[in-house]
Amino acid sequence: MKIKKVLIANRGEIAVRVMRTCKEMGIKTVAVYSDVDRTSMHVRYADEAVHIGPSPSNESYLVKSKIIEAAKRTGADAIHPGYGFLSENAEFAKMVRQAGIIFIGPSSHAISMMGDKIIARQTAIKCGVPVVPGTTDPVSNEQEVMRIAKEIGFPVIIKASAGGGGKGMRLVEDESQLANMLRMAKSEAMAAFGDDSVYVEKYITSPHHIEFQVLADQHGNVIHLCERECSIQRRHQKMVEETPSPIMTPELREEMGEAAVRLAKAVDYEGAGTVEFLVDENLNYYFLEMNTRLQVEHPVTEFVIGLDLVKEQIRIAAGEPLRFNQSDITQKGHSIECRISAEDPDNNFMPDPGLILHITEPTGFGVRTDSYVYKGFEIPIYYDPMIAKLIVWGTTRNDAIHRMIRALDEYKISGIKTTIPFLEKIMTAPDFVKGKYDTHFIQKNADYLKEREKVNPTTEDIAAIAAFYHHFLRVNKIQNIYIIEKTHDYWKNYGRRKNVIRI
Amino acid sequence: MKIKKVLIANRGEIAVRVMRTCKEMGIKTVAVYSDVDRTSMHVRYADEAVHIGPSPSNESYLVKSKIIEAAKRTGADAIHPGYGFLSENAEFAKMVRQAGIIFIGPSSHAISMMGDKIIARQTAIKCGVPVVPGTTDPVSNEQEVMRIAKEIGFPVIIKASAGGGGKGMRLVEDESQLANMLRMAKSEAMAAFGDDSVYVEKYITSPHHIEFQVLADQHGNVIHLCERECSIQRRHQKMVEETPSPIMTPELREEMGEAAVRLAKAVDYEGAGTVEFLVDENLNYYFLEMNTRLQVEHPVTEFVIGLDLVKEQIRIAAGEPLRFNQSDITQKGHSIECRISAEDPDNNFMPDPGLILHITEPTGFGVRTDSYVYKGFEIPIYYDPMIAKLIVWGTTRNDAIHRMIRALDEYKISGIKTTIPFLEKIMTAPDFVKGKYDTHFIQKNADYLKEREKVNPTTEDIAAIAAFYHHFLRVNKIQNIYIIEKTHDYWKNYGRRKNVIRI
Amino acid sequence: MNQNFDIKIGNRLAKIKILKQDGSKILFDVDGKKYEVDIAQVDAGYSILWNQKSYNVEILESEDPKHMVVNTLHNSFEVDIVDAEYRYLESRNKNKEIEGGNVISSPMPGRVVRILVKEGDAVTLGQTVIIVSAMKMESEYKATKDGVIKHVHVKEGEVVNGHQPLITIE
Amino acid sequence: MNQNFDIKIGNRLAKIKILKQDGSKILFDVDGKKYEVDIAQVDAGYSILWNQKSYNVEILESEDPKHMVVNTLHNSFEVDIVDAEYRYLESRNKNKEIEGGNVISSPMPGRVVRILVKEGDAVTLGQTVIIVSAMKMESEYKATKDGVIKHVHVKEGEVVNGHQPLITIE
Repeated sequence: MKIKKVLIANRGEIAVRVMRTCKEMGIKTVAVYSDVDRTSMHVRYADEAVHIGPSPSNESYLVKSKIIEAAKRTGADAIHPGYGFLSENAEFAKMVRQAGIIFIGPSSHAISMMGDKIIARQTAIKCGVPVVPGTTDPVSNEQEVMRIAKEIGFPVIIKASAGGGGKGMRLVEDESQLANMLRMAKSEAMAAFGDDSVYVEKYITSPHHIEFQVLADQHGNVIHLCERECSIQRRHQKMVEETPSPIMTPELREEMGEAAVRLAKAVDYEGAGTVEFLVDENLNYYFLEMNTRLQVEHPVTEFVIGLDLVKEQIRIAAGEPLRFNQSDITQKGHSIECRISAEDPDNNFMPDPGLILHITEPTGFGVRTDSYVYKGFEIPIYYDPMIAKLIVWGTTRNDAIHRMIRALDEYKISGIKTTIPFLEKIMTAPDFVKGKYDTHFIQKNADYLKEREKVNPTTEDIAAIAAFYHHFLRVNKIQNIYIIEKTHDYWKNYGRRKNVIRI
Repeated sequence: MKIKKVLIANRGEIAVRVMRTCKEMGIKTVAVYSDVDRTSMHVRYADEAVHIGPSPSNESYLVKSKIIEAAKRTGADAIHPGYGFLSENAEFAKMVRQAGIIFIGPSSHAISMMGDKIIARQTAIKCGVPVVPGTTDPVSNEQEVMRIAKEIGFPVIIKASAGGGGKGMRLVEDESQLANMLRMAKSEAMAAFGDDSVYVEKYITSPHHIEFQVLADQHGNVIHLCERECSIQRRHQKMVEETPSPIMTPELREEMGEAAVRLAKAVDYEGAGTVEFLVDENLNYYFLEMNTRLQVEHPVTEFVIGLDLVKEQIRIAAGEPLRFNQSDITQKGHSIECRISAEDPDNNFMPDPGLILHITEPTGFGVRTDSYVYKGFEIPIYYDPMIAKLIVWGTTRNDAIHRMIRALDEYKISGIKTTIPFLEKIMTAPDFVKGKYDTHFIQKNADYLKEREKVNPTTEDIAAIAAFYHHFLRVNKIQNIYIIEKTHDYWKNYGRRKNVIRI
Repeated sequence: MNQNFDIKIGNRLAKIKILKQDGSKILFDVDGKKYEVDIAQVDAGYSILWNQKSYNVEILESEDPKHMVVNTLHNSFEVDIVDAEYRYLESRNKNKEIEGGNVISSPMPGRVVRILVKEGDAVTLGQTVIIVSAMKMESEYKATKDGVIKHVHVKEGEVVNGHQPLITIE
Repeated sequence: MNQNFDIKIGNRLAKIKILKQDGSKILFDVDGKKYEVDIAQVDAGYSILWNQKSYNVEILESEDPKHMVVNTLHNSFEVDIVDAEYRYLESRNKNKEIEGGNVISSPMPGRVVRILVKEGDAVTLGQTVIIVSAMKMESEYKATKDGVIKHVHVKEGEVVNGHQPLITIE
């Protein structure tokens, strides 16, 4: 079925990004927007726009019926959910399809299965994809815990079944500590939750978060598009992603890629999806979860593999078979993404929504920005603080890092605080440059990342001179005078700037 | 030798583009500028800037001694000439080297040889690179002309030796026309130049302008980076370039690439260079000339081959060997470049310098802009009208074309006329879309390219409404009022836009 | 609220009225056709939603507040505000319009490369009198009628604006 | 020419004078150090050449003309214009400064999620009194001292600005 009009059930950079591809495919686009998003870029970029309610997302972007109603009203034949919001909501996918509209994503069955951690884990085990070894059922007996721990190998972690927030959690490095640690964990669990049952899991000492992109069509063809390394995280939020992963080997890539494809096949997956793994320092990998939607970090794959993932999503949703076999997929060069957020990295990443006074985006070879803010736009307080993604490509990893630093330097967003200075520090951190990092990177490098270049006294003097001169021109009413020539010439009417100064 | 500081002997987009790579390599940059370029982007982007004279280029950018003096004064250890200006001036290259400064480019010997059409042609012949068959020495005798014409095969073209401007030029399609045409050519030549000697050359009916990029290091290694198709030209000025060429075959690519490498080797070439060929409809190719510098259209090669050409130039100039063998060079996807000029395509491409009132550059996957203008910048009247290059990449040629249309649509430059609407028409012209075009494309499609979308009456009404409302707000002094809260919050000081309207 | 003016867009005179307003939702009448739009100011213009369609309209003001350029996605419109003052000026100018044709000017800014005549010279229609260069392109300007050079307004090497008088022929 | 004001940049008070000017070339004295610069206005600030070095300085004006933010490549400076008026206001404010610490506010804009106290409630130092959310992140604000809630300035669900008073404790 040919898709002629797509409603994008999202906002921000991802809505604009999806619309760009639609435009390139000759497909009309429909935006939906909440009160505060009336002048948001996705509304301005779309061919059509439908208001769907008040600013809080649970009254607008999360209201399934309003979105489906908007699709019907505008005659959209498909809905693209983006990421976040309703993108992994099985019921929404079902409602969309029941309304006779194409949902650009997998079946609600696949969404549900992968959305349930236990079913997902069981499915992975069933199709031979390794999971983090351990028990999911509670154990309480010391002998049993010892048996399991020996089976999966030390170090292990004991977690309270009823737990959360680190309470009743104990790391056990070898056999001798076990009895003692188990006792402490159980008593802490009892005190905190009134339940002393615990479970045991292998402790991954130096974990990498590595994910595989898969593409699956409606005809049973599934391929993977290699990995993304996503270990640079702050409070489980990814900040920087890259591909290839610095620790990947061709053999491991093939093995993990095949595992990802097996899992996708097991749930009759359709569309673009991501299988997330933990990888330890010995390159053992363990299935973590599957994201049944487009990821924020998909552009690094696009750069290195050379495919527009949104285009492939739309083609698949329209019933077309994949254009590529696994053997057609090759990697070229290296790509890194930095997520730029309206947060103050020097003040504990406090969100900093506000009015964009001025913006300059980096351009040139190997630089891509996916953003949605513009001069004069006020970033709303209601949604995610991520305002832009900066993605670079380089012939080598080293080239890409240096290009990223150059591009971050060029990226100027005035009026709000952003994570740009923090990202620049990540790019120069020795562990990052060497490619020797795991999910503990930000914690481990906290001091380095917090450091800011000392202000050079000359730079401060120059800044003071500029401020002085600016005020001097104002108080003395010396301005850029526009010398207006009385002509019929159009551009000339705007005058020519001449700095006319008399002292 | 390590290069630490580069002076860029150029202006505009190419100066900024070279500086970006320098920055990525940790190399300091020095700009030179004429009077009118004081606030030009290359001056603002550079680490240092030196004024070199009045606005006309023959008093500034073309004055060799001033540029070398600026390099000495700032301690630059290398000069990058960009393209145009002094980039193919053998004497400049020599003077730079004599001053103990690295010239980022080939030897002055190679520049001179390739700069002389006759020597270049002889060199090509010597190393077995085909040239357009014909005589370079004058002939006047009918028998001789007939002999030559038969040898090279019809159609041939007879040109006045003293000629120019099409005078004394005659196309001869077959033997029967020869005597007559020769007589006419000779008498026209005599009347116009007082000299009736003529020469004969094969007429290439449907010529493609195809060039090969070469890279040569100081150690005798030479590789080529495949071709660029540059047949979309207006008055011998390229407007659109792409790679791969729609008419190229792998065999021809290999053969022409090898020819280009042979020629580069024959002149001990060093750095990045381009060998230009004419290719006819039967895929016969003929050497045209060699450009001993970076080309305007080098970004399409960068996208598809995956190399930063300026980086390679600088590495070569520093004496490093090439990092790649010919077998490492692979093409991925398709790239197209559009040159955006400050010209009015609806008024015979009259130059339209002026003040940039507003600018929005396209971004997103596969889009690169190399530009140098910004809001508030006044484009000078003294230099080239090209203000930006828009380069896209796509998985397929078709993807690239659609991405280019999307990006051209997003590219908004207000205050001056540009070639953007004309370029959009090129992208949709059936001959271009099919990849069936030669250097006659613009002439042949003149009517189609001139057509502009009819104004939709609704669009005109909407525009009228906006203008009406804008003036309505003004005359009634209803403005975007900034509601100022008296707080210490920084961004809040700028107020929140509220459209307060009372009727 | 003063809405007593018309919009001249290209060569068309459009009569527009605001019939009703509720916040950003406004009902316009354009030459008798009703448009209920949602209009919001953004950076250099307006975002207009009409019939669910999203339009971006850029407004470029000029030094003359009654003249602006209005850009939509693919079109550019010259717009004049037609009010009492405009009509007065227009009627006054009508009487003057005849004298043109004897002043030579260039449509774009540039630099005078060569002046081929001097004051008092007799020229014939089509004779090149001045050469102006901009962005590496030279343009020759020719006498628009037979006559005598009354005034050469510029010098060789001088930078001139678009539509600035260069030479007057009498 | 009035240049009778100083520049407070960060915590430093800089005394600046223009000693000489020739077009865009100006000789400044900054706390006794001489700077001969070439200064040109560009989009949102100035391009400054000093000692051949190229500096780009962005100036962000605020609603208060005496306050601006000045950005260089890697630094951001808060700048105040210190003139007679500034000094007067400063001396006047000094006497008032003591009373702070009893008004709770959020440093950023957001939405009031929950108010845990009402007027008249007794609170102790460190007790959470209000929760504000912005961009999916909730921040708890705590009583800054023992006392009684004098005033709750906002309501649950209300959108608040940065530094707006939320709760006053007495």
